Amino acid sequence: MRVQVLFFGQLKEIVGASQEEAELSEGARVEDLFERYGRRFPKLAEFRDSIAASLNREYADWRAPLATGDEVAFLPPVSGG
Amino acid sequence: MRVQVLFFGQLKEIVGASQEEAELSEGARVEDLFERYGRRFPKLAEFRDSIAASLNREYADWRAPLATGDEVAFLPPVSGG
Amino acid sequence: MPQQASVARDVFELVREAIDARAIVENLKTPEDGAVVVFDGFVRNKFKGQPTLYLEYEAYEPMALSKIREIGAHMREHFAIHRVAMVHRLGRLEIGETSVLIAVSSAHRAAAFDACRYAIDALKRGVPIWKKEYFAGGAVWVEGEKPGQQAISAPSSSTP
Amino acid sequence: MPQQASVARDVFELVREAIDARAIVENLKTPEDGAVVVFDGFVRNKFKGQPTLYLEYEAYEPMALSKIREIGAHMREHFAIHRVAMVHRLGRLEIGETSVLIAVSSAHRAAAFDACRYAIDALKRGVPIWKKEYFAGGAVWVEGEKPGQQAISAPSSSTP
Repeated sequence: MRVQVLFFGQLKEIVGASQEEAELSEGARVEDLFERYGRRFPKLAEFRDSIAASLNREYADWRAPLATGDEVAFLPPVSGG
Repeated sequence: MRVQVLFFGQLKEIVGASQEEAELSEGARVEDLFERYGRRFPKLAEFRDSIAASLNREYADWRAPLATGDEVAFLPPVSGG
Repeated sequence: MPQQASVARDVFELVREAIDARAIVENLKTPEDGAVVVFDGFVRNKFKGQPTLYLEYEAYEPMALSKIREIGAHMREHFAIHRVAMVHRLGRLEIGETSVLIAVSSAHRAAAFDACRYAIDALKRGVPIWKKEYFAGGAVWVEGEKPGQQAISAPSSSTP
Repeated sequence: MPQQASVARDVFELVREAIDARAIVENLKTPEDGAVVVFDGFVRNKFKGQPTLYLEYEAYEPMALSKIREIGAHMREHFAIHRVAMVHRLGRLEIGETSVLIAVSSAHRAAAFDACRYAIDALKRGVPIWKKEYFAGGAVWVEGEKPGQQAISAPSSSTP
Protein backbone atom coordinates (compact mmCIF):
# COMPACT_ATOMS: atom_id res chain seq x y z
CA MET A 1 0.00 0.00 0.00
CA ARG A 2 1.05 3.57 -0.58
CA VAL A 3 0.83 6.36 2.00
CA GLN A 4 1.76 10.04 2.02
CA VAL A 5 4.34 11.04 4.63
CA LEU A 6 4.80 14.63 5.78
CA PHE A 7 7.63 16.18 7.79
CA PHE A 8 7.63 19.55 9.54
CA GLY A 9 10.07 21.86 11.26
CA GLN A 10 13.44 20.35 11.98
CA LEU A 11 12.25 16.90 10.88
CA LYS A 12 11.74 18.31 7.41
CA GLU A 13 15.31 19.59 7.44
CA ILE A 14 16.71 16.24 8.63
CA VAL A 15 14.83 14.31 5.97
CA GLY A 16 15.42 16.98 3.35
CA ALA A 17 11.82 16.78 2.15
CA SER A 18 8.46 17.95 3.39
CA GLN A 19 6.47 15.23 1.70
CA GLU A 20 7.16 11.75 0.35
CA GLU A 21 5.24 8.72 -0.81
CA ALA A 22 6.03 5.47 0.95
CA GLU A 23 5.24 1.92 -0.09
CA LEU A 24 4.45 -0.34 2.86
CA SER A 25 3.40 -3.92 3.31
CA GLU A 26 -0.14 -4.67 4.45
CA GLY A 27 -0.61 -4.44 8.21
CA ALA A 28 2.04 -1.75 8.68
CA ARG A 29 1.52 0.71 11.50
CA VAL A 30 2.54 4.35 12.05
CA GLU A 31 5.55 3.19 14.07
CA ASP A 32 6.77 0.95 11.26
CA LEU A 33 6.77 3.88 8.90
CA PHE A 34 8.71 5.97 11.40
CA GLU A 35 11.23 3.21 11.98
CA ARG A 36 11.90 2.98 8.29
CA TYR A 37 12.74 6.70 8.21
CA GLY A 38 14.70 6.35 11.43
CA ARG A 39 16.95 3.80 9.74
CA ARG A 40 17.52 6.13 6.80
CA PHE A 41 18.01 9.18 9.07
CA PRO A 42 19.47 8.17 12.45
CA LYS A 43 19.09 11.76 13.70
CA LEU A 44 15.33 11.47 13.15
CA ALA A 45 15.17 8.41 15.40
CA GLU A 46 16.57 10.45 18.27
CA PHE A 47 13.47 12.64 18.18
CA ARG A 48 11.09 9.72 18.66
CA ASP A 49 10.00 10.58 22.21
CA SER A 50 9.27 14.22 21.52
CA ILE A 51 7.41 13.65 18.27
CA ALA A 52 3.68 13.16 17.82
CA ALA A 53 2.24 11.36 14.85
CA SER A 54 -0.90 12.23 12.97
CA LEU A 55 -3.01 10.08 10.70
CA ASN A 56 -5.26 11.84 8.24
CA ARG A 57 -4.85 15.09 10.15
CA GLU A 58 -5.79 13.72 13.56
CA TYR A 59 -3.36 12.91 16.36
CA ALA A 60 -2.74 9.17 16.16
CA ASP A 61 -1.32 6.42 18.26
CA TRP A 62 2.01 5.03 17.09
CA ARG A 63 0.33 1.65 16.86
CA ALA A 64 -2.45 2.86 14.55
CA PRO A 65 -2.69 0.63 11.45
CA LEU A 66 -2.27 2.23 8.05
CA ALA A 67 -4.32 1.87 4.91
CA THR A 68 -3.59 2.84 1.36
CA GLY A 69 -4.06 6.55 0.68
CA ASP A 70 -3.47 7.53 4.31
CA GLU A 71 -1.71 10.79 5.12
CA VAL A 72 0.79 10.42 7.95
CA ALA A 73 2.67 13.34 9.47
CA PHE A 74 5.47 13.45 12.04
CA LEU A 75 5.14 16.49 14.26
CA PRO A 76 8.06 17.78 16.32
CA PRO A 77 7.40 19.86 19.46
CA VAL A 78 5.10 22.69 18.46
CA SER A 79 5.86 26.38 18.97
CA GLY A 80 2.93 28.31 17.58
CA GLY A 81 1.39 31.29 19.33
CA MET B 1 -15.24 74.37 60.67
CA ARG B 2 -16.16 74.30 57.00
CA VAL B 3 -15.96 71.23 54.78
CA GLN B 4 -16.75 70.55 51.13
CA VAL B 5 -19.43 67.90 50.54
CA LEU B 6 -19.80 66.10 47.19
CA PHE B 7 -22.66 63.95 45.94
CA PHE B 8 -22.61 61.59 42.96
CA GLY B 9 -25.05 59.56 40.89
CA GLN B 10 -28.50 59.26 42.36
CA LEU B 11 -27.41 60.99 45.59
CA LYS B 12 -26.68 64.08 43.56
CA GLU B 13 -30.19 63.95 42.15
CA ILE B 14 -31.76 63.47 45.58
CA VAL B 15 -29.85 66.39 47.07
CA GLY B 16 -30.18 68.48 43.92
CA ALA B 17 -26.55 69.53 44.06
CA SER B 18 -23.20 67.97 43.32
CA GLN B 19 -21.25 70.07 45.77
CA GLU B 20 -21.98 72.07 48.88
CA GLU B 21 -20.14 73.70 51.73
CA ALA B 22 -21.14 72.63 55.22
CA GLU B 23 -20.43 74.31 58.54
CA LEU B 24 -19.86 71.80 61.32
CA SER B 25 -18.99 72.01 64.98
CA GLU B 26 -15.55 70.88 66.10
CA GLY B 27 -15.25 67.13 66.59
CA ALA B 28 -17.82 66.29 63.92
CA ARG B 29 -17.35 63.02 62.07
CA VAL B 30 -18.26 61.83 58.58
CA GLU B 31 -21.39 60.18 59.96
CA ASP B 32 -22.55 63.43 61.55
CA LEU B 33 -22.34 65.17 58.23
CA PHE B 34 -24.30 62.40 56.55
CA GLU B 35 -26.97 62.46 59.26
CA ARG B 36 -27.45 66.14 58.74
CA TYR B 37 -28.15 65.57 55.05
CA GLY B 38 -30.28 62.54 55.92
CA ARG B 39 -32.53 64.77 57.96
CA ARG B 40 -32.89 67.25 55.11
CA PHE B 41 -33.37 64.45 52.52
CA PRO B 42 -35.02 61.39 54.10
CA LYS B 43 -34.55 59.47 50.82
CA LEU B 44 -30.81 59.92 51.18
CA ALA B 45 -30.87 58.28 54.62
CA GLU B 46 -32.33 55.12 53.08
CA PHE B 47 -29.14 54.68 51.07
CA ARG B 48 -26.90 54.66 54.15
CA ASP B 49 -25.99 50.96 54.03
CA SER B 50 -25.05 50.92 50.36
CA ILE B 51 -23.06 54.15 50.41
CA ALA B 52 -19.34 54.53 50.98
CA ALA B 53 -17.80 57.73 52.24
CA SER B 54 -14.54 59.28 51.18
CA LEU B 55 -12.42 61.82 52.95
CA ASN B 56 -9.97 63.83 50.88
CA ARG B 57 -10.35 61.33 48.03
CA GLU B 58 -9.64 58.21 50.06
CA TYR B 59 -12.23 55.74 51.28
CA ALA B 60 -12.99 56.65 54.86
CA ASP B 61 -14.62 55.18 57.91
CA TRP B 62 -17.94 56.71 58.88
CA ARG B 63 -16.39 57.53 62.22
CA ALA B 64 -13.46 59.45 60.75
CA PRO B 65 -13.14 62.91 62.37
CA LEU B 66 -13.33 65.95 60.11
CA ALA B 67 -11.14 69.03 59.96
CA THR B 68 -11.66 72.34 58.32
CA GLY B 69 -11.03 72.29 54.58
CA ASP B 70 -11.75 68.55 54.27
CA GLU B 71 -13.43 67.22 51.15
CA VAL B 72 -16.05 64.60 51.93
CA ALA B 73 -17.91 62.63 49.26
CA PHE B 74 -20.83 60.22 49.52
CA LEU B 75 -20.47 57.45 46.96
CA PRO B 76 -23.44 55.29 45.95
CA PRO B 77 -22.85 51.79 44.54
CA VAL B 78 -20.39 52.14 41.68
CA SER B 79 -21.03 50.96 38.13
CA GLY B 80 -17.98 51.82 36.09
CA GLY B 81 -16.41 49.47 33.59
CA MET C 1 21.61 49.01 26.74
CA PRO C 2 17.83 49.42 26.99
CA GLN C 3 16.12 50.97 24.00
CA GLN C 4 14.19 54.18 24.42
CA ALA C 5 11.01 52.42 23.36
CA SER C 6 11.28 50.10 26.35
CA VAL C 7 10.96 52.82 28.96
CA ALA C 8 7.77 52.02 30.85
CA ARG C 9 5.04 54.50 30.00
CA ASP C 10 1.92 53.38 31.75
CA VAL C 11 -1.31 55.12 30.80
CA PHE C 12 -4.04 55.97 33.31
CA GLU C 13 -6.73 58.24 31.93
CA LEU C 14 -10.30 59.43 32.14
CA VAL C 15 -11.35 60.71 28.73
CA ARG C 16 -14.43 62.24 27.14
CA GLU C 17 -13.73 61.30 23.54
CA ALA C 18 -13.78 57.88 21.85
CA ILE C 19 -11.17 55.44 23.14
CA ASP C 20 -8.69 54.47 20.41
CA ALA C 21 -7.96 50.88 21.37
CA ARG C 22 -5.51 50.36 18.53
CA ALA C 23 -3.36 53.34 19.45
CA ILE C 24 -3.34 52.41 23.12
CA VAL C 25 -2.35 48.80 22.46
CA GLU C 26 0.28 49.67 19.87
CA ASN C 27 1.77 52.24 22.22
CA LEU C 28 1.97 49.60 24.92
CA LYS C 29 3.85 46.99 22.92
CA THR C 30 7.60 46.95 23.19
CA PRO C 31 9.96 44.45 21.58
CA GLU C 32 10.81 42.98 24.99
CA ASP C 33 7.25 41.79 25.48
CA GLY C 34 5.60 38.89 23.79
CA ALA C 35 2.00 39.18 24.87
CA VAL C 36 -0.68 41.79 25.39
CA VAL C 37 -3.99 40.98 27.01
CA VAL C 38 -6.75 43.50 26.40
CA PHE C 39 -10.11 43.93 28.07
CA ASP C 40 -12.51 46.05 26.02
CA GLY C 41 -15.80 46.82 27.76
CA PHE C 42 -18.46 48.46 25.62
CA VAL C 43 -22.05 49.62 25.80
CA ARG C 44 -24.64 46.87 25.51
CA ASN C 45 -27.92 47.46 23.74
CA LYS C 46 -30.02 46.20 26.63
CA PHE C 47 -30.22 46.61 30.38
CA LYS C 48 -32.37 44.12 32.29
CA GLY C 49 -34.19 43.31 29.07
CA GLN C 50 -35.00 46.90 28.20
CA PRO C 51 -33.46 48.46 25.05
CA THR C 52 -30.88 51.08 25.96
CA LEU C 53 -30.82 54.32 23.95
CA TYR C 54 -27.45 55.53 25.22
CA LEU C 55 -25.76 56.01 28.53
CA GLU C 56 -23.76 58.45 30.55
CA TYR C 57 -20.81 57.86 32.84
CA GLU C 58 -19.80 60.24 35.57
CA ALA C 59 -16.91 59.99 38.00
CA TYR C 60 -15.51 61.57 41.10
CA GLU C 61 -12.66 62.39 38.78
CA PRO C 62 -9.65 63.08 40.99
CA MET C 63 -10.43 60.15 43.27
CA ALA C 64 -11.24 57.85 40.34
CA LEU C 65 -7.94 58.65 38.66
CA SER C 66 -6.04 58.13 41.88
CA LYS C 67 -7.75 54.76 42.45
CA ILE C 68 -6.98 53.70 38.87
CA ARG C 69 -3.34 54.55 39.50
CA GLU C 70 -3.44 52.51 42.70
CA ILE C 71 -4.75 49.55 40.72
CA GLY C 72 -1.81 49.98 38.36
CA ALA C 73 0.63 50.04 41.27
CA HIS C 74 -0.95 46.92 42.74
CA MET C 75 -0.59 45.19 39.35
CA ARG C 76 3.12 45.95 39.21
CA GLU C 77 3.56 44.69 42.73
CA HIS C 78 1.68 41.41 42.32
CA PHE C 79 2.15 40.35 38.70
CA ALA C 80 5.22 40.02 36.51
CA ILE C 81 3.98 42.46 33.92
CA HIS C 82 5.68 45.03 31.79
CA ARG C 83 3.27 47.84 30.97
CA VAL C 84 -0.29 48.84 31.77
CA ALA C 85 -2.91 51.06 30.15
CA MET C 86 -6.25 51.76 31.82
CA VAL C 87 -8.59 54.24 30.18
CA HIS C 88 -12.21 54.93 31.17
CA ARG C 89 -14.49 57.14 29.15
CA LEU C 90 -16.95 59.60 30.73
CA GLY C 91 -19.95 61.48 29.40
CA ARG C 92 -22.44 60.22 26.83
CA LEU C 93 -21.71 56.91 25.10
CA GLU C 94 -23.65 55.25 22.31
CA ILE C 95 -24.38 51.53 21.95
CA GLY C 96 -21.24 49.58 21.07
CA GLU C 97 -18.80 52.30 22.10
CA THR C 98 -15.94 51.34 24.39
CA SER C 99 -16.38 52.56 27.96
CA VAL C 100 -13.24 51.00 29.40
CA LEU C 101 -10.05 49.64 27.91
CA ILE C 102 -7.42 47.82 29.94
CA ALA C 103 -4.28 46.53 28.26
CA VAL C 104 -1.41 44.73 29.94
CA SER C 105 1.84 43.59 28.35
CA SER C 106 4.20 40.98 29.69
CA ALA C 107 6.81 38.51 28.59
CA HIS C 108 4.64 35.62 29.74
CA ARG C 109 0.95 35.48 29.10
CA ALA C 110 -0.25 34.14 32.47
CA ALA C 111 0.79 37.32 34.27
CA ALA C 112 -0.93 39.52 31.68
CA PHE C 113 -4.18 37.55 31.97
CA ASP C 114 -4.12 37.58 35.76
CA ALA C 115 -3.27 41.27 35.99
CA CYS C 116 -5.87 42.32 33.41
CA ARG C 117 -8.58 40.39 35.17
CA TYR C 118 -7.65 41.80 38.55
CA ALA C 119 -7.68 45.30 37.05
CA ILE C 120 -11.19 45.17 35.63
CA ASP C 121 -12.55 43.49 38.77
CA ALA C 122 -10.91 46.13 40.97
CA LEU C 123 -12.06 48.97 38.73
CA LYS C 124 -15.67 47.81 38.76
CA ARG C 125 -15.73 47.56 42.55
CA GLY C 126 -13.27 50.14 43.76
CA VAL C 127 -13.28 53.16 41.44
CA PRO C 128 -15.91 55.89 41.91
CA ILE C 129 -17.57 55.88 38.49
CA TRP C 130 -21.31 55.69 37.85
CA LYS C 131 -23.37 54.76 34.84
CA LYS C 132 -26.83 56.06 33.96
CA GLU C 133 -28.82 54.12 31.38
CA TYR C 134 -31.26 56.03 29.18
CA PHE C 135 -34.35 54.23 27.87
CA ALA C 136 -37.33 55.32 25.80
CA GLY C 137 -39.28 55.65 29.07
CA GLY C 138 -36.69 57.34 31.26
CA ALA C 139 -33.33 56.76 32.84
CA VAL C 140 -31.85 54.84 35.74
CA TRP C 141 -28.58 54.94 37.66
CA VAL C 142 -27.09 51.47 37.51
CA GLU C 143 -26.33 50.13 40.97
CA GLY C 144 -23.27 47.99 41.15
CA GLU C 145 -21.47 47.24 44.35
CA LYS C 146 -20.84 49.35 47.41
CA PRO C 147 -17.36 50.70 46.70
CA GLY C 148 -14.40 50.29 48.98
CA GLN C 149 -10.64 50.12 49.23
CA GLN C 150 -10.61 46.34 49.72
CA ALA C 151 -11.63 45.91 46.06
CA ILE C 152 -8.24 47.35 45.14
CA SER C 153 -5.87 46.18 47.85
CA ALA C 154 -7.39 42.84 48.80
CA PRO C 155 -9.34 41.59 45.79
CA SER C 156 -11.58 38.59 46.30
CA SER C 157 -10.64 35.01 45.47
CA SER C 158 -11.72 35.40 41.86
CA THR C 159 -8.29 36.87 41.18
CA PRO C 160 -4.99 35.55 42.44
CA MET D 1 -36.10 40.25 15.76
CA PRO D 2 -32.37 39.66 15.85
CA GLN D 3 -30.25 42.17 13.97
CA GLN D 4 -28.11 40.94 11.11
CA ALA D 5 -25.02 42.09 12.93
CA SER D 6 -25.70 39.71 15.78
CA VAL D 7 -25.48 36.53 13.70
CA ALA D 8 -22.49 34.63 15.08
CA ARG D 9 -19.59 34.73 12.64
CA ASP D 10 -16.63 33.10 14.26
CA VAL D 11 -13.30 33.57 12.52
CA PHE D 12 -10.65 30.82 12.32
CA GLU D 13 -7.82 31.64 9.97
CA LEU D 14 -4.21 31.06 9.02
CA VAL D 15 -2.95 34.12 7.16
CA ARG D 16 0.26 35.26 5.51
CA GLU D 17 -0.31 39.00 5.72
CA ALA D 18 -0.31 41.31 8.76
CA ILE D 19 -3.08 40.62 11.26
CA ASP D 20 -5.45 43.57 11.57
CA ALA D 21 -6.37 43.34 15.23
CA ARG D 22 -8.70 46.32 15.12
CA ALA D 23 -10.76 44.95 12.23
CA ILE D 24 -11.01 41.53 13.85
CA VAL D 25 -12.10 42.90 17.21
CA GLU D 26 -14.56 45.39 15.73
CA ASN D 27 -16.07 42.67 13.58
CA LEU D 28 -16.52 40.53 16.67
CA LYS D 29 -18.39 43.07 18.76
CA THR D 30 -22.15 42.97 18.66
CA PRO D 31 -24.53 45.11 20.68
CA GLU D 32 -25.61 42.08 22.72
CA ASP D 33 -22.13 41.68 24.17
CA GLY D 34 -20.53 43.85 26.77
CA ALA D 35 -16.98 42.58 26.86
CA VAL D 36 -14.22 41.46 24.54
CA VAL D 37 -11.01 39.89 25.81
CA VAL D 38 -8.13 39.90 23.37
CA PHE D 39 -4.84 38.04 23.43
CA ASP D 40 -2.25 39.53 21.08
CA GLY D 41 0.96 37.54 20.81
CA PHE D 42 3.80 39.22 18.93
CA VAL D 43 7.42 38.69 18.00
CA ARG D 44 9.90 39.37 20.77
CA ASN D 45 13.31 40.88 20.02
CA LYS D 46 15.20 38.20 21.92
CA PHE D 47 15.22 34.44 22.22
CA LYS D 48 17.16 32.96 25.15
CA GLY D 49 19.13 36.18 25.42
CA GLN D 50 20.12 36.32 21.76
CA PRO D 51 18.81 39.15 19.58
CA THR D 52 16.28 37.89 17.05
CA LEU D 53 16.43 39.25 13.49
CA TYR D 54 13.06 37.91 12.37
CA LEU D 55 11.23 34.64 12.44
CA GLU D 56 9.25 32.28 10.33
CA TYR D 57 6.18 30.27 11.19
CA GLU D 58 5.12 27.18 9.33
CA ALA D 59 2.11 24.96 9.89
CA TYR D 60 0.63 21.66 8.87
CA GLU D 61 -2.06 23.89 7.49
CA PRO D 62 -5.14 21.70 7.07
CA MET D 63 -4.59 20.00 10.42
CA ALA D 64 -3.74 23.29 12.16
CA LEU D 65 -6.93 24.90 10.89
CA SER D 66 -9.00 21.92 11.91
CA LYS D 67 -7.46 21.94 15.42
CA ILE D 68 -8.09 25.68 15.75
CA ARG D 69 -11.73 25.04 14.85
CA GLU D 70 -11.86 22.31 17.47
CA ILE D 71 -10.57 24.75 20.06
CA GLY D 72 -13.37 27.11 19.03
CA ALA D 73 -15.95 24.32 19.41
CA HIS D 74 -14.56 23.43 22.84
CA MET D 75 -14.84 27.09 23.87
CA ARG D 76 -18.51 27.24 22.90
CA GLU D 77 -19.16 24.04 24.80
CA HIS D 78 -17.40 25.00 28.03
CA PHE D 79 -17.72 28.78 28.36
CA ALA D 80 -20.71 31.11 28.10
CA ILE D 81 -19.24 33.14 25.29
CA HIS D 82 -20.74 34.82 22.27
CA ARG D 83 -18.18 34.98 19.47
CA VAL D 84 -14.62 33.86 18.83
CA ALA D 85 -11.84 34.91 16.48
CA MET D 86 -8.54 32.99 16.26
CA VAL D 87 -6.04 34.05 13.64
CA HIS D 88 -2.45 32.80 13.33
CA ARG D 89 0.02 34.27 10.89
CA LEU D 90 2.50 32.14 8.91
CA GLY D 91 5.64 32.97 6.95
CA ARG D 92 8.18 35.61 7.83
CA LEU D 93 7.42 38.00 10.70
CA GLU D 94 9.42 40.98 11.90
CA ILE D 95 9.99 42.00 15.53
CA GLY D 96 6.82 43.36 17.12
CA GLU D 97 4.46 41.93 14.50
CA THR D 98 1.46 39.98 15.75
CA SER D 99 1.76 36.24 15.26
CA VAL D 100 -1.50 35.24 16.90
CA LEU D 101 -4.66 37.09 17.80
CA ILE D 102 -7.46 35.56 19.83
CA ALA D 103 -10.56 37.58 20.63
CA VAL D 104 -13.59 36.40 22.58
CA SER D 105 -16.80 38.30 23.22
CA SER D 106 -19.32 37.58 25.92
CA ALA D 107 -21.97 39.24 28.00
CA HIS D 108 -19.97 38.56 31.17
CA ARG D 109 -16.26 39.08 31.37
CA ALA D 110 -15.29 35.99 33.38
CA ALA D 111 -16.29 33.66 30.54
CA ALA D 112 -14.37 35.70 27.98
CA PHE D 113 -11.21 35.68 30.14
CA ASP D 114 -11.43 31.94 30.82
CA ALA D 115 -12.16 31.06 27.20
CA CYS D 116 -9.40 33.27 25.79
CA ARG D 117 -6.86 31.81 28.16
CA TYR D 118 -7.89 28.26 27.38
CA ALA D 119 -7.65 29.06 23.66
CA ILE D 120 -4.07 30.34 23.69
CA ASP D 121 -2.95 27.51 26.00
CA ALA D 122 -4.58 24.91 23.74
CA LEU D 123 -3.21 26.53 20.61
CA LYS D 124 0.34 26.57 21.92
CA ARG D 125 0.23 22.90 22.88
CA GLY D 126 -2.19 21.32 20.45
CA VAL D 127 -1.95 23.02 17.07
CA PRO D 128 0.78 21.93 14.61
CA ILE D 129 2.58 25.22 14.06
CA TRP D 130 6.34 25.74 14.30
CA LYS D 131 8.51 28.78 14.74
CA LYS D 132 12.04 29.26 13.46
CA GLU D 133 14.10 32.08 14.99
CA TYR D 134 16.72 33.77 12.81
CA PHE D 135 19.79 35.26 14.49
CA ALA D 136 22.89 36.96 13.18
CA GLY D 137 24.69 33.63 13.56
CA GLY D 138 22.09 31.25 12.20
CA ALA D 139 18.61 29.96 12.92
CA VAL D 140 16.91 27.54 15.26
CA TRP D 141 13.57 25.78 15.35
CA VAL D 142 11.96 26.63 18.66
CA GLU D 143 10.98 23.53 20.57
CA GLY D 144 7.83 23.87 22.57
CA GLU D 145 5.84 20.94 23.82
CA LYS D 146 5.16 17.58 22.29
CA PRO D 147 1.79 18.15 20.68
CA GLY D 148 -1.31 16.11 21.38
CA GLN D 149 -5.07 16.05 21.39
CA GLN D 150 -5.29 16.29 25.19
CA ALA D 151 -4.11 19.92 24.97
CA ILE D 152 -7.39 20.69 23.22
CA SER D 153 -9.93 18.35 24.75
CA ALA D 154 -8.59 18.00 28.29
CA PRO D 155 -6.56 21.11 29.03
CA SER D 156 -4.47 21.13 32.18
CA SER D 157 -5.52 22.66 35.48
CA SER D 158 -4.23 26.08 34.46
CA THR D 159 -7.57 26.62 32.73
CA PRO D 160 -10.97 25.74 34.15
